[in-house]
Amino acid sequence: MTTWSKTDMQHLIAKRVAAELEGPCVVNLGIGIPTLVAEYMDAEDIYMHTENGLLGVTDVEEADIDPNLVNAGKLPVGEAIGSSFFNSSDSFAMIRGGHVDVAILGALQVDQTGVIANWAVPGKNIMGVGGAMDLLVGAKKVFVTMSHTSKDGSSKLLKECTYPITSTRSVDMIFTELAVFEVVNKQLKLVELMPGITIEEVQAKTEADFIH
Amino acid sequence: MTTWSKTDMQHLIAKRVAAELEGPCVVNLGIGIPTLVAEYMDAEDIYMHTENGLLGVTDVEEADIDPNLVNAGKLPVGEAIGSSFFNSSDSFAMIRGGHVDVAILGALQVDQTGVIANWAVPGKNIMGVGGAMDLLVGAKKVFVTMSHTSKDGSSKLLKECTYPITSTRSVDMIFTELAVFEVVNKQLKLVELMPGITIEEVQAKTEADFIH
Amino acid sequence: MSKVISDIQDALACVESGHTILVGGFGLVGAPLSLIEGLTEKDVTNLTIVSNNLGESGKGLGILLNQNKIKKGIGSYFTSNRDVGDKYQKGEIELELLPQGTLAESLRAGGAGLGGYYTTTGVGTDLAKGKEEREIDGVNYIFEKAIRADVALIRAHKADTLGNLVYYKTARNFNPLMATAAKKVIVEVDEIVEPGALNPEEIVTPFLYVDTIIQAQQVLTKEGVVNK
Amino acid sequence: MSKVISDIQDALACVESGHTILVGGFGLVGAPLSLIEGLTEKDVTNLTIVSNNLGESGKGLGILLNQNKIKKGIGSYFTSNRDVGDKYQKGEIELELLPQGTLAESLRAGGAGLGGYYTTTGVGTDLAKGKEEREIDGVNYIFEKAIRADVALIRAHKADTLGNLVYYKTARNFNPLMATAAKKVIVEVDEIVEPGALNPEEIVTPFLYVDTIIQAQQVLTKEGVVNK
Repeated sequence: MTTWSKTDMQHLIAKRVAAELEGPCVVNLGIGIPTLVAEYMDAEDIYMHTENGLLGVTDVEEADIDPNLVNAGKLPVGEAIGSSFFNSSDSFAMIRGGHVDVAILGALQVDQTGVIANWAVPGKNIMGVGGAMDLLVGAKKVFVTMSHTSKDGSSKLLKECTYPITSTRSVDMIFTELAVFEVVNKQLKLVELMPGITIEEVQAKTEADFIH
Repeated sequence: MTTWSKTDMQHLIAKRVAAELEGPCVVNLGIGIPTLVAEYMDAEDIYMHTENGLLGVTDVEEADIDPNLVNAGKLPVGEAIGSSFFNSSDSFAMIRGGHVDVAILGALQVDQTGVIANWAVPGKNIMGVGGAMDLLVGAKKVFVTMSHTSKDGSSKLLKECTYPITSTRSVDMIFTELAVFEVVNKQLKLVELMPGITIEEVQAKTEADFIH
Repeated sequence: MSKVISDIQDALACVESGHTILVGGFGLVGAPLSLIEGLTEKDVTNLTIVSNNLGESGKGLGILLNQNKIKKGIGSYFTSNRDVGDKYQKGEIELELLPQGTLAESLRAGGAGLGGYYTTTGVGTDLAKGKEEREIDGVNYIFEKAIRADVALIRAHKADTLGNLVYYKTARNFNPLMATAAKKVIVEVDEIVEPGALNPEEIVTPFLYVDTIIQAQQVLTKEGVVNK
Repeated sequence: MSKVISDIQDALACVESGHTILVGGFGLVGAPLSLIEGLTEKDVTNLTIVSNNLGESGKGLGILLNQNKIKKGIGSYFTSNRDVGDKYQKGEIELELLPQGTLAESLRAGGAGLGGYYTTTGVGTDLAKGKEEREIDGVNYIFEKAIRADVALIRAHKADTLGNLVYYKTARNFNPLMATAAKKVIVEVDEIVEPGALNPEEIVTPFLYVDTIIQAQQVLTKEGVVNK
């Protein structure tokens, strides 16, 4: 059974998701693993959208950091050539109107129909949702990145989500450190094992039904 | 009984309406007599809005005419200092959201509660409405300018409109070549006779009930 | 990745009979004159045209009208073209008249993924007939549906080759809204520039809304429409 | 007619206890830091604050929160300030959580005079509880109401003395929307210029939305918030 450091695992997943992106496209990156995906994108015609008001996000050098130029995670970013700024309703009009090609999001749980929970935990106050629900209903494709299991080893791919769902819409693909799944007709389909992983290991760590 | 040329009458009304405007304010001018009002505005802080996308409309010299810079009547205009351009939904958001102080409109009929008809004639195809309904619901104040009677001499201030109404909202003031009315509690109140006009002449030419 | 196409018929290849097409402009100001001419030369029929006006008699969309290519018009001011009334009288065209603010807002709603919205405009008038009325916080509103279309034909002032757009004075009007509300967006522009030439703070239509760019071949001048 | 006021408390004179106040910014980026500080020094209570966040613990709106001046918060991401959860737990504050796109759209709807609109965002989730659901053309939507307020406190980059505004990079966010949705709009800016200095094509907030302008006294820098 393979073990990774948390960072290695996150980069492994991010790199695999990046390989799935084909330009020309517009991608919105969530907080966490999704943010790392930017490091592995090489196509010139993949543009990043951040919902706080910028299309055309790039890295920024330490020396060029501008405190008024940040992404949705409030981290400093730079502007790509051809970028544009806009207000929050115009930004979410892009998202909700179906004009963003791919949203890459983290998740707490995914059920076996591809529905995800990623904004609230039962028993805790429901304090923040941000743009998660908007991205789920609006992006043409939604890719989920997450560790396959919780800290206690339990599966995050479940028969049913026990946390509040973010949308009734099924995501399109799920990327973990063990495998890549597509959601086909509201069913999880294992389409790829990550390097060194066996189908048995995935089966052992997955509560959700899936086909392969 | 006084008679005017049509042009004189229009200018008389326009001049009187202009006197009613106090800066600072934003005014939207309809087609016809309202357009003439601009000629009589002298306050520096009266700004004109045209619903096709410009706040800060001025006259334009023949030599400076730009075919892509027009008002809602498709007539060439100029830009005031401090003007701004915007799209049609932002323009109507200003109007419908209550951000325009005064709309000055023409009317075909006004009823005795101050409700107007100015966009359609029964028996003819209903072909155009433009921004009339938007201005009526949205402007903080609506001033109506019109000749007091039709070509056949019949009153345009009626007990009830026979043409389709533009809005259920009562206008605030009505300016004709005979008199100025305010609408107070859904009732017409004659507040001023135009020069040389008698109350008897107004009464003779007005079907609507009014107080004075 | 340049979106610039030189041939107008190539740009219009996505337009099919039966399509709903958004056409920008307030009269001729800001209208995509070259694309409209291209449409008059294309063999399509049964179109629904969403535009503030249907051109003028024998001009712009008026030509398309006279070619009997328009099944239905959705707009706010058809009065500018007397032929529209004649055709309507003969039952040769369906018309849906909307207040200008409602036309604009419905296009914006379509582009923003909304189903519809409540407006006070039109309440109690003939244009509210058949529309749901609802009181919200003591105010009466009517329900208006979002408008979405197959294709948008718009005009802008400058485009970079990615498709970012800026507009010119009152030629902006419905164009930026229509850019958001159609599956395919074709824009004609006065000038095509390289990415980076437009200030990111000034771009009105970000490139993700634009599919195809052509250089305008017809321009509105003081003397009327002229070929460039 | 200049709208510029030099004293912050004079600018805030229109704010009263019980008011609903829109406060711009995404975290501290684009937040009206000087006006918020002014509000913490003003004797008002029972406020409803509409803002993406309620500041951070002990910073910005977080100070107002700790002063128990906030009766209710409406926003999308209160998680950025742990004190909000503590107060909520104790029943000391009401909260209304909205998806970020819904918060933005409701503000725009408020400014545009709409009653509300239908969105797909939130359908079938806990945030749709108690909201009307409706199918339109085969798609399920929920109804969201417009948001309007007594006062808006916003931040822009430059204002001319008439009140035309331009913004700076991602500090734009909710500010232009909030400028449209309140009876009184107070803006703090980095720079005040004469009318005519801003390009009419680039103005984001036309002056009719703005009541009062102050020169910002607090600025967000790499090193945090500093007094100017």
